[in-house]
Amino acid sequence: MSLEKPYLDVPGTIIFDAEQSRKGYWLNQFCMSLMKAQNRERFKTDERAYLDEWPMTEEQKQAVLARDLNWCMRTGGNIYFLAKIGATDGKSFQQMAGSMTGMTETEYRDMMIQGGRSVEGNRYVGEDGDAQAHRQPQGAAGKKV
Amino acid sequence: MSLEKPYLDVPGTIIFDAEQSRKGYWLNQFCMSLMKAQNRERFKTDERAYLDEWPMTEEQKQAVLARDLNWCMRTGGNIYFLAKIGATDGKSFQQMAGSMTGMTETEYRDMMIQGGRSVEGNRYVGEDGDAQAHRQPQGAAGKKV
Amino acid sequence: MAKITASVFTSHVPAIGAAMDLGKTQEDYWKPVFAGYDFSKQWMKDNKPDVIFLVFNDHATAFSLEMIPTFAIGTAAEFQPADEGWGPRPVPKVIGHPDLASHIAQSVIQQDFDLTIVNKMDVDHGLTVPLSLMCGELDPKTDAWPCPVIPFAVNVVQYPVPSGKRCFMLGQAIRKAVDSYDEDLNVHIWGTGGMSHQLQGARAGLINREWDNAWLDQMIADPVGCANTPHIDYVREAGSEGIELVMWLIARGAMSDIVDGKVQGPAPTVKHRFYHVPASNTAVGHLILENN
Amino acid sequence: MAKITASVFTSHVPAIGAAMDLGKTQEDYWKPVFAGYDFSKQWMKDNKPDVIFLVFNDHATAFSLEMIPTFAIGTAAEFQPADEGWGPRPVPKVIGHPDLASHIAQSVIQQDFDLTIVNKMDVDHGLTVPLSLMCGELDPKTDAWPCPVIPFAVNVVQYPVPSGKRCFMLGQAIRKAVDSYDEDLNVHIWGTGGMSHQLQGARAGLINREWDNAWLDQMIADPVGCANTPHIDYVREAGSEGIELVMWLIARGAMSDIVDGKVQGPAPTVKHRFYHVPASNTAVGHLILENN
Ligand SMILES: [Fe+3]
Ligand SMILES: [Fe+3]
Repeated sequence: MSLEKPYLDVPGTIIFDAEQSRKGYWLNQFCMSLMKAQNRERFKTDERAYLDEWPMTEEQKQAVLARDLNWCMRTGGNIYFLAKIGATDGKSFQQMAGSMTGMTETEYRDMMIQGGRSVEGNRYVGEDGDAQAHRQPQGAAGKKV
Repeated sequence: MSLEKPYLDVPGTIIFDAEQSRKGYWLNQFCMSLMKAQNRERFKTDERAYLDEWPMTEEQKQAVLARDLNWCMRTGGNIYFLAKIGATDGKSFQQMAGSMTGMTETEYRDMMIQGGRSVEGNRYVGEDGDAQAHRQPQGAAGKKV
Repeated sequence: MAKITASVFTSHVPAIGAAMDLGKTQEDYWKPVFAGYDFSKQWMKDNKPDVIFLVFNDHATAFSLEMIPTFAIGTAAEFQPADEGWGPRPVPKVIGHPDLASHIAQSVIQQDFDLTIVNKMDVDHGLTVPLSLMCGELDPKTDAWPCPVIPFAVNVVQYPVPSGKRCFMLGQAIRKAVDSYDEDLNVHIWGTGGMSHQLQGARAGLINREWDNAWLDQMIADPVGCANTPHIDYVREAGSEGIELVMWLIARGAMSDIVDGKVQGPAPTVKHRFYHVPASNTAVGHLILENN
Repeated sequence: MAKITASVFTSHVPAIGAAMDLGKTQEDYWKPVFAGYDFSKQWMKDNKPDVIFLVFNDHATAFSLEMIPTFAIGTAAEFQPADEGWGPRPVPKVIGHPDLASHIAQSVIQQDFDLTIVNKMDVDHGLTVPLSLMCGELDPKTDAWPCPVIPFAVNVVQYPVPSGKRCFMLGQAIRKAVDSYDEDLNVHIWGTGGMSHQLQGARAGLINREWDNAWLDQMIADPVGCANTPHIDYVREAGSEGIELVMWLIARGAMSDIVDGKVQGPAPTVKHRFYHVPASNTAVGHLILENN
């Protein structure tokens, strides 16, 4: 792979480039299918059976079943596609975004009301901001450890 | 309409621009549907009924039923789309192109073997080439008059 | 002759649409967001355009991974609000302007922008939320948007997305195209998306108030410099989805002070400016500029 | 490093494909057409590329009027021969090169060409006929094309189509992109379509032997001048479908003698040149150029 990728040093961030797009092709196309009400119904009735209609990897299917959006993204998912899963579950974008941080819904919502996550320490991998790998998961989930 | 159209003074020629495209939208989309074998079958079984499934104008439908490609083009058809009708009828591009001149198949084929239609007199509307309006139809069809 | 008289810039957060559709606009959380658009709704009435050229991005709605156009112009007669998974928003359908849209497409392609022409496209929150914010709640059946809309979709989902500079140049080409249309039309151009937000990963929820406002200052006063902001700056400073801001540069580039890629005419008047955090995951920015 | 070493130019008349598929190549009508490619088939074996970047136009096959991309690059792993109404051509499926294609897409978009990225596309005679002409008859099941192919589709169906100059500039951007790919690959770039032909109306069957050959002369020796040929000249002199020739300028612009839009390097060697009238409605032109 010889795409230039100047964006690999941003913590907690996967840029959806051609490589990710190729990896996640069928996962994302499956998500697109959930834009039809009847497909949402079929998916909800038997998630596994519906997923098995798509040439996704087993890992992608597991990530969807687990509703683990970070895992979905590592396997090539893009948030705008994955949002169709959240919509099917009746979740908002805020709930979906928050779910990727390990924070509870309330914690994440409160963070946003207080002005959102600070960019300080979160610009480059290796700084000490709250989005850095060594500080995951965040919020109550992190404190429990 | 305020598209610039420097191509209106070419005889016997309709340039497929945005205006034609809009006019011919459903005619051309109907043609696209003939790229599926099962649609070709359905069309052949009952042409009128199949055409009536499309929001085409009555004139467009008549032009298709008549297999009058010049008429189809005047109503917004484009030759690459219309070719799907010819394909459904088992016609070649040469038969389709020839049919628009009024020449018989043999006349048109012979013209091509002899080097094709000359550009002389056929560059601008108002010259005296064989593609000019006052010299239609061509070949035997024209001589019969 | 048609003329671009003003540009409107606004975030297009889906939750804003949901708040309007679910009657939550008077809740404490949402009140300050909508208050920022009170001026704008009146301004829209006082300055009703004949056509809105609306720059937005499709969020994996009309365009799947099968086909990803960098720039797509909608030339259809109408566009339906899309079902993004929650069901279609209860808003009026969008009436297009096929004639002006085709004219712009022709002119802009001849100015070496390699557009994709789209005749079938459902429009998602990227397009309908700005309309709702500027026009208020409308009944999907009995009301209509105030004027025809030409949807112009920019790829900001799959990298590489077009550069800010390319977007800025495109704006100038669009103005040239509008200027050469022979019907008298008052055209507004809207840039939507942004401001800082990130919808993914451990960094979700990033907001950068200082950067956003500095960027706004620069976009108004030094648009050429602003257009040179590299992609990576948006990602690093404004979050992975902050890249949507490149779309604002199309509308900015279409203003009359920009000639041959430089600021050469009188600066536009800032009629309104608004900034608020948060709406859902996002910082809301909003601006109205009028040509002088 | 990858390198473009040669360019191939050829008409892509559908009847040529039909003649091959129906075993008519030895008929008197077709013999002289295929004889013009005898050299080329041997040359392909002696100079087997690792990848072919194949510029063609879709003829209302993969792209309907719903979406019309000016430039579309195929980044998929494979592409099926399309059913254009006569059933799919009995030729092998086309294997893509997703990695190089994505690299070129990224590089070329960053050079301000507004590509559409396509991951699902059946390929019509515009792409398969040139392959058949250069590689000979192949069994659709047991044979394969000699190497991966990156399909690059240009809109020449609905006006406005991109200018010759834009196509020529794009060729240069593609070469730059290929040059920056870090795997050692021998890449050929093919320009297809043309030469003079008109498939419509009272003027159907137009052929302009003199103009075609003068255009070929100029494309070889004075490509910059050739690229400036206005659209209307193609229509008037070479028939309404002669406009397909702008695609040859993409391949020509990708040759190494062109630097910064001008001829600055050593001219390519003309390895083969062929011209014949008719194939069905069309004048057949064919050229092989090797970089020096
Ligand atoms: Fe957005
Ligand atoms: Fe062709």
